[in-house]
Amino acid sequence: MVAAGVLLILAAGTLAVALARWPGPADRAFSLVFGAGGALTAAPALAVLAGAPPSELRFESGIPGGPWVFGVDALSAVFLLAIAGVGVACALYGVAYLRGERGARAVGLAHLYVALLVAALVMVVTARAAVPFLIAWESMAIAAYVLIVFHHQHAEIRRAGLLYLVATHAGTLALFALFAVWGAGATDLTFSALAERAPLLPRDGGVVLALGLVGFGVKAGIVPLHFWLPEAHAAAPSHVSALMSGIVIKMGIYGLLRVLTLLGSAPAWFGWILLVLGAVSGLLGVLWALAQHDIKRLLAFHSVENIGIILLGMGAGSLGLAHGSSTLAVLGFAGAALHTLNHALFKSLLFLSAGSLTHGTGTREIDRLGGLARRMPLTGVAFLIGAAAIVGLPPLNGFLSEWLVFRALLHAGVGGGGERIAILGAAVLGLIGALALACFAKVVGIIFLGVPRDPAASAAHESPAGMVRPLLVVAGACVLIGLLPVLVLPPALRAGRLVAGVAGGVVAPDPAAPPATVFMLGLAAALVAGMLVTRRWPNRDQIAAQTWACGYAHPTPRMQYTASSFAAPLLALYRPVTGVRTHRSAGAFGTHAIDPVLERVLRPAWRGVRAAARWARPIQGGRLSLRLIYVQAAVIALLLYLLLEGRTP
Amino acid sequence: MTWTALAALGILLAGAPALPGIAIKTKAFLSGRRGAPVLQLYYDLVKLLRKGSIYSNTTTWVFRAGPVVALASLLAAALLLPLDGQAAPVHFEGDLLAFAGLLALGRFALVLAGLDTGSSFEGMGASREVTFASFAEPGLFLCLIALVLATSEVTLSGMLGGSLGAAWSRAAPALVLVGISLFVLLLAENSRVPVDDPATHLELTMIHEVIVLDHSGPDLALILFGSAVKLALFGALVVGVFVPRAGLNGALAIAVLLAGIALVAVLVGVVESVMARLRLTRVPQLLAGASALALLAVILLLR
Amino acid sequence: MNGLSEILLLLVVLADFAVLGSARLSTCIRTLAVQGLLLGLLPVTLTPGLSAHTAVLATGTVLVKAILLPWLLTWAIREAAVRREVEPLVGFIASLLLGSLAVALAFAIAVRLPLPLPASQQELLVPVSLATVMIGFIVLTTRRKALTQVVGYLVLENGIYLFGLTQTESVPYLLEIGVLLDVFVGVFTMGIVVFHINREFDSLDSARLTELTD
Amino acid sequence: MRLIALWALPALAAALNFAVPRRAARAGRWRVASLVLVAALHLGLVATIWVRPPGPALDDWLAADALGLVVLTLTSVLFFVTSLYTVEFLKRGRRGAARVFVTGLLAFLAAATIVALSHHLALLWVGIEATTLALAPLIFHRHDRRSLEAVWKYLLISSVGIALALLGTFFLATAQHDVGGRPLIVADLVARAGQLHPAWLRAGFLFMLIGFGTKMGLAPMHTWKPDTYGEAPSPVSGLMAGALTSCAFLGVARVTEVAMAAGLDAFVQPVLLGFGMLSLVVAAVFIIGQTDLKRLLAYSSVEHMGLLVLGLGFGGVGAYGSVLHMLNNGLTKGWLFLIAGNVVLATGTSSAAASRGLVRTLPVSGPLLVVGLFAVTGSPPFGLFLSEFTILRAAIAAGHPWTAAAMLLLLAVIFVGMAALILGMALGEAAPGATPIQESRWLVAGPIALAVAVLMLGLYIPAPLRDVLARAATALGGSAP
Repeated sequence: MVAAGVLLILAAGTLAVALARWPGPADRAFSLVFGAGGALTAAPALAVLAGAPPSELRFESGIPGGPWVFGVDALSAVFLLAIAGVGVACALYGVAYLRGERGARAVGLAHLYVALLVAALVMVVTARAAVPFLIAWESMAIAAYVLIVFHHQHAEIRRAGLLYLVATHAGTLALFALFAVWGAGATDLTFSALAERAPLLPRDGGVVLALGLVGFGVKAGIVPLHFWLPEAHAAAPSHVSALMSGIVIKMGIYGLLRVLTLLGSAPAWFGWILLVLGAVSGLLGVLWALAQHDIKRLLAFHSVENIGIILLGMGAGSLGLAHGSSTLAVLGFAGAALHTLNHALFKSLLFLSAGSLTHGTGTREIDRLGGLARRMPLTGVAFLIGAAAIVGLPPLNGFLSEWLVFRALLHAGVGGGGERIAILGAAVLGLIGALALACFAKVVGIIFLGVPRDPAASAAHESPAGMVRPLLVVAGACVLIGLLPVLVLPPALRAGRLVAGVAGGVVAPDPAAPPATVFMLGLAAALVAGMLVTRRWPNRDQIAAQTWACGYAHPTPRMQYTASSFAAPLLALYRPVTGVRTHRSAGAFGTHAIDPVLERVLRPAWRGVRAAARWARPIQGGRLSLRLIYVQAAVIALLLYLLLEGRTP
Repeated sequence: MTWTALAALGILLAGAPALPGIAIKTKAFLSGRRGAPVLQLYYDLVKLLRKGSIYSNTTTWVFRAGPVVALASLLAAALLLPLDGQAAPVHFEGDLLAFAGLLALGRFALVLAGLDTGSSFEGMGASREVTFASFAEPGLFLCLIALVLATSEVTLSGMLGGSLGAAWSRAAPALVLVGISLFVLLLAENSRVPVDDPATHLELTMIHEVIVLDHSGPDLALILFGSAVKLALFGALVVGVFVPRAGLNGALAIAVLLAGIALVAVLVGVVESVMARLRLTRVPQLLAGASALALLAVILLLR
Repeated sequence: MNGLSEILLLLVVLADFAVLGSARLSTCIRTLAVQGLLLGLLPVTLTPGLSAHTAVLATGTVLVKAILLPWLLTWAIREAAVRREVEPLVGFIASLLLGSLAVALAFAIAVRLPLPLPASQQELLVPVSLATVMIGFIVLTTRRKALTQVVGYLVLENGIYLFGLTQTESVPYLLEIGVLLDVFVGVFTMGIVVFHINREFDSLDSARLTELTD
Repeated sequence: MRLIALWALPALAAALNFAVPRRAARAGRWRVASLVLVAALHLGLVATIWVRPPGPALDDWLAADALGLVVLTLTSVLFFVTSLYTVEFLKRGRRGAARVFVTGLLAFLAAATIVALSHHLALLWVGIEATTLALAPLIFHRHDRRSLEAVWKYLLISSVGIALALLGTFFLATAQHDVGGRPLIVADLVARAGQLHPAWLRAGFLFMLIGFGTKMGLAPMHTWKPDTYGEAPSPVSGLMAGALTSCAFLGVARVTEVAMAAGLDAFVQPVLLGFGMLSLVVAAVFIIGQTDLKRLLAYSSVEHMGLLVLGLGFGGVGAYGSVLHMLNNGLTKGWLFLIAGNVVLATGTSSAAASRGLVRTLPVSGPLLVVGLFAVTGSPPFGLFLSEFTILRAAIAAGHPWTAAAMLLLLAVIFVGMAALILGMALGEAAPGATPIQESRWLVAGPIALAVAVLMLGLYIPAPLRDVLARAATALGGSAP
């Protein structure tokens, strides 16, 4: 079933290239087949989440590492849903988004690579053996790279692509090491075999977990391994950024969850590390986001923030594993899984809307926009929903998953053991939420409200239906998930139980789900009702006038608050941790952000390596006699070795 | 849910608009003036509801939705508080987050409504509002966490209800700290002195007031009522912490609550008359201080 | 065990030093020819009875190492009109010292590596061959002219070949012919290249060949 | 019989080509035709060996064992591909160069075949020396100063190295003295390994390692490699990097086989690991900030040679990894050097600074270059990933975690260097007015075929190859994963 879906998706990509000569049919065929493939992929995932037994598919391949196994269990299912849903949305959006570039660039190829990327993603979450997993993993990375450098005529995009490529390849090498350590001396590298070897691992799996933290951490963009993320997301076409931020980076989370599932246990220190990293990523992510002026870079940093929230959940879960508290473990992992899914939805929603408004205005500079809610109403609504969701406001899906994570942390607190300190994570969650609110108040307010700050914005037009429709669908999904905890929680908990290694297929219903559902529905009803009531308020006469500027006669657009000035007070207060430079001029105030990790650590380090290499260059001087001396040196060295070893045969 | 809970809620909402009046009255009394009547806000509300409203032509539906969402979210939040000292009309595990989330929702709505006008004053106010909120939020969460640790309960109803009494006998100092920092948060969240001055008329110094500068008529009425309710809710929170009322029967519990809230309002008035308003740059320090108190409480409880 | 081959081996070492010490290319080449001749004689003296194998080997060796190669090198000198000086990077005295150092090292190693042969065989053979190899290396690395480097390579080759003589009965001579052939072709190509080098750079100074570098 | 035909055929063809004078009328076309024909026949013969393995010939001097068969097949495939490439390549080249070129190639094929088949170590040496000499004139193809310098360095350094290998061979013969068994026949050496004279065996191993290591291009004897690969015509560089290095590795493998059989693991492995890591380091140092595509590939070849000996050094599944890696690396290097050749044909130089946006201007070669980057850096799903991964597993299993860590670190650094250079050439906006070139089929067919093969080896290894690899691994004292 899933296999068929993957094949259809690949077929869609091939069609897009094959029919390149006839754009119309090509687009229709691509959308149709791709959609069908997505549906086929999602169906079994839903079945498994509804309680169907996990399926498995295995066949022998002649290559080292044992048989290839693929399968769908609750954990894969959650990610499969995200991949299928967001993947289809982004692919269809991409059709409309790239239509304008036909002729200039190989649009068909772009669609093909989107298909490849999604197929690889499906393989990643269904693979049940090391080798196919690694193959799928790197295929995903490479496909993503090709898409990121789609506009490779721009130097900065090439740089961003290279940075991403290097980062992800380094991560892959760490994964090589992970599986090499885990499968050391074994012939069979299937996950089931690895799970059996788990007890034999050194430092009860510590090495493997550390390697996983590096390898998967790079992909997930955990601070300080996030450095590639904003660059790449800003460089890619918007529907690709949506895929990257929505799903691709989640594969890092999936990997860690899968490793924990296979290990079946985790040392306490790992849980604490996850919590600390989660807190750091969450806070720095949102603070750095506040400092951005490029809407896509800003959203990218929010991905770092949300990865932090997910890590908080995983940290709580791991602590549950370490201290043998299954409630804690289930809640934590379930929260992580659900937030992954939710973030996939609302973050892709935000990126797609950002793409739509870039498409409509031709700029990504927040400070040049404004008043788009009037000119691009649908995009505005979609973006607003996404913003409310990512901030974690009820009654949207973001709240639901943060609520699970929150509950996990509270449980850690009421638990008797050493894990109680974890409850402080809840406060961090609160702070992150407040900062995110500040950030998105800025984004929504400056971009969509007020009046245009720039001709580009005043000339804006709503995007074609092909782009808007996917937006509204995803937005609808965000609302529905938020409103119906009673439907959403059981599957999430099922995934959580799988990772937590809690035996027994039957999931105990979550007592909190029904009242929460009632409450959310009630709240939604109240909001809607309130609006309707105030619309037709008795005997109210409404006067349209100019904004009250406290006596000032003619307020001009330039008098409006800008993103820079909006975020300035916060950034000033958090200056020590945010790498922000402020520059004032007579008539303008601006800030620009630099990434401390990249600018202050990595680039200098790399410069050092290059300097060292340049210093060693003369070794390869042109002199022949010099080179012969090397040979002679080798001979003499070996002779000495011979004499020394020779003594003791 | 119990009827007493609903009754308590009803009474609270009805009485909320009196609280600002009480505060102002206290202030006037302490400065030896007669001051406006306690029920002034009721009159204002009625008057505003009758008026029409002016909308800036830069605004969109977001501007109109603001007040409604703000009020609705506050009412919903009110449903989560165990006003009768027993249990809230709605309660579920981790509903503390829902409480905080609803407050945030209201704030988000108002801030966006303010930004919708495109006025630099509203922009300024919005910026300050979210900035200070980001300092108040950890304080609130730490207070709730402290309560969770003190009572080992994970619902508002639980931790402000039955097991609070036992907690007082076990961890009084921590709870006192929590109460104090909640009171500071109350001042901040409701834009009272020393954080903000509701009586000021200089837009540049305003925080909350300046956001709603462009609202008029029924919209303004909703906002004013909303802020009164917010004050009442925080009052109920403070009282809930200081006075465990699980033992008392419904009517008495409610009476105690109302008295307590009134007392809080008086305290607010006192503070306003003895303190001056802080410089804006000092506000974060105050809020951080409140958070620090709560953190101290948490540490006491974790130890 | 016969004194004759003893003497021949000593002469080989002397030839090495002569190459190290001689200031003129032509002298080097002549010494090389002599060394080749000695190598040709050694199999005869080493193996008791004169077998067809040794005969062929001896003739082949003399033909290639004592006649063909020296002739080739002199041809190169004449064609390329090379200046006759050796132009070492390291002074003659120094290189002689290095050479004696090499000999010492060679003997040291040879002590550790006793030949698993009947005592009738030479115990001088191993040290001499190793010494020749090392001295070949020294010439290779301390001389500037491309042609002298070829000479050095040949000395090194001779050393190895000398060691090969211990294996006369184990390694079938067909192979030794192959070896000789390879060496010859190798040096032949080198000669051609040397010729080209001189035409291109109008000098044999291989130290000028430093264009290709990182 | 086939074993003899395999090398006699190209040898005769070479002689014939050399006999026909340079200026003979329309000779060029016939030469190329003969080249392709011989290559095809050779490939066919090799195929028959897979189907029905022949017995040893010439009293066990020649035999097609697992290890040799892999090298032979690799050589034959690469040679066939290269011969196809040569068809177009010579048309573009200097007039009248065909005689030397074709003769050299055929002679190389003969010699390489002898190396792959010979089970007599001295014969193996002769073969390798012959390959060295056969290719020398081809490096001089361009007849300019740079190529001259390259060929001089190549000749001298590899001749010295190979001479040391001869010395090592003699040592080995000495070690075999009064042990009995036919001298220097691999089978007998292995059979009686236990009784070999240990000191001489050790010495023999070390010197053969140095000698054949020089031909492989292990640091610090690698110095001829960048110059030679950089200056030689690309197809020749491809043959050297793919086939010649593999032949040299076969030499190392043979003597390692003997040493392992004699139970010298503890003595052998540190040396192999040392050379391996040193090669990785040197490769990394010179790949960072490299400015020339072909020199980059040369250093990448140094890197992979290092991985080969590392695999041998780790033992266990490492041996399997090495043999597989030799195969993958050979195919990939052939692929990349032919692409580099196309770049040079199109832009006139292999310097990175000179070309931008190749993916647009060379619609086939450009993308193949980028894909090749991922293949050669061992990214899944290409064959080199599997072999490198296997070697890594061997490192961990053999208890060398820190060596493994260093290896991975260096691989990462190397990846950065290679990606920076190759992507810099492939992406970006091509020079103004540059239009996509219609590439000749002859020039792209080979690389495409090799790419497909490398990809296939990463996903699926056919059963016969699988078991040949397993046998080769066991011969080298290792095991199949």
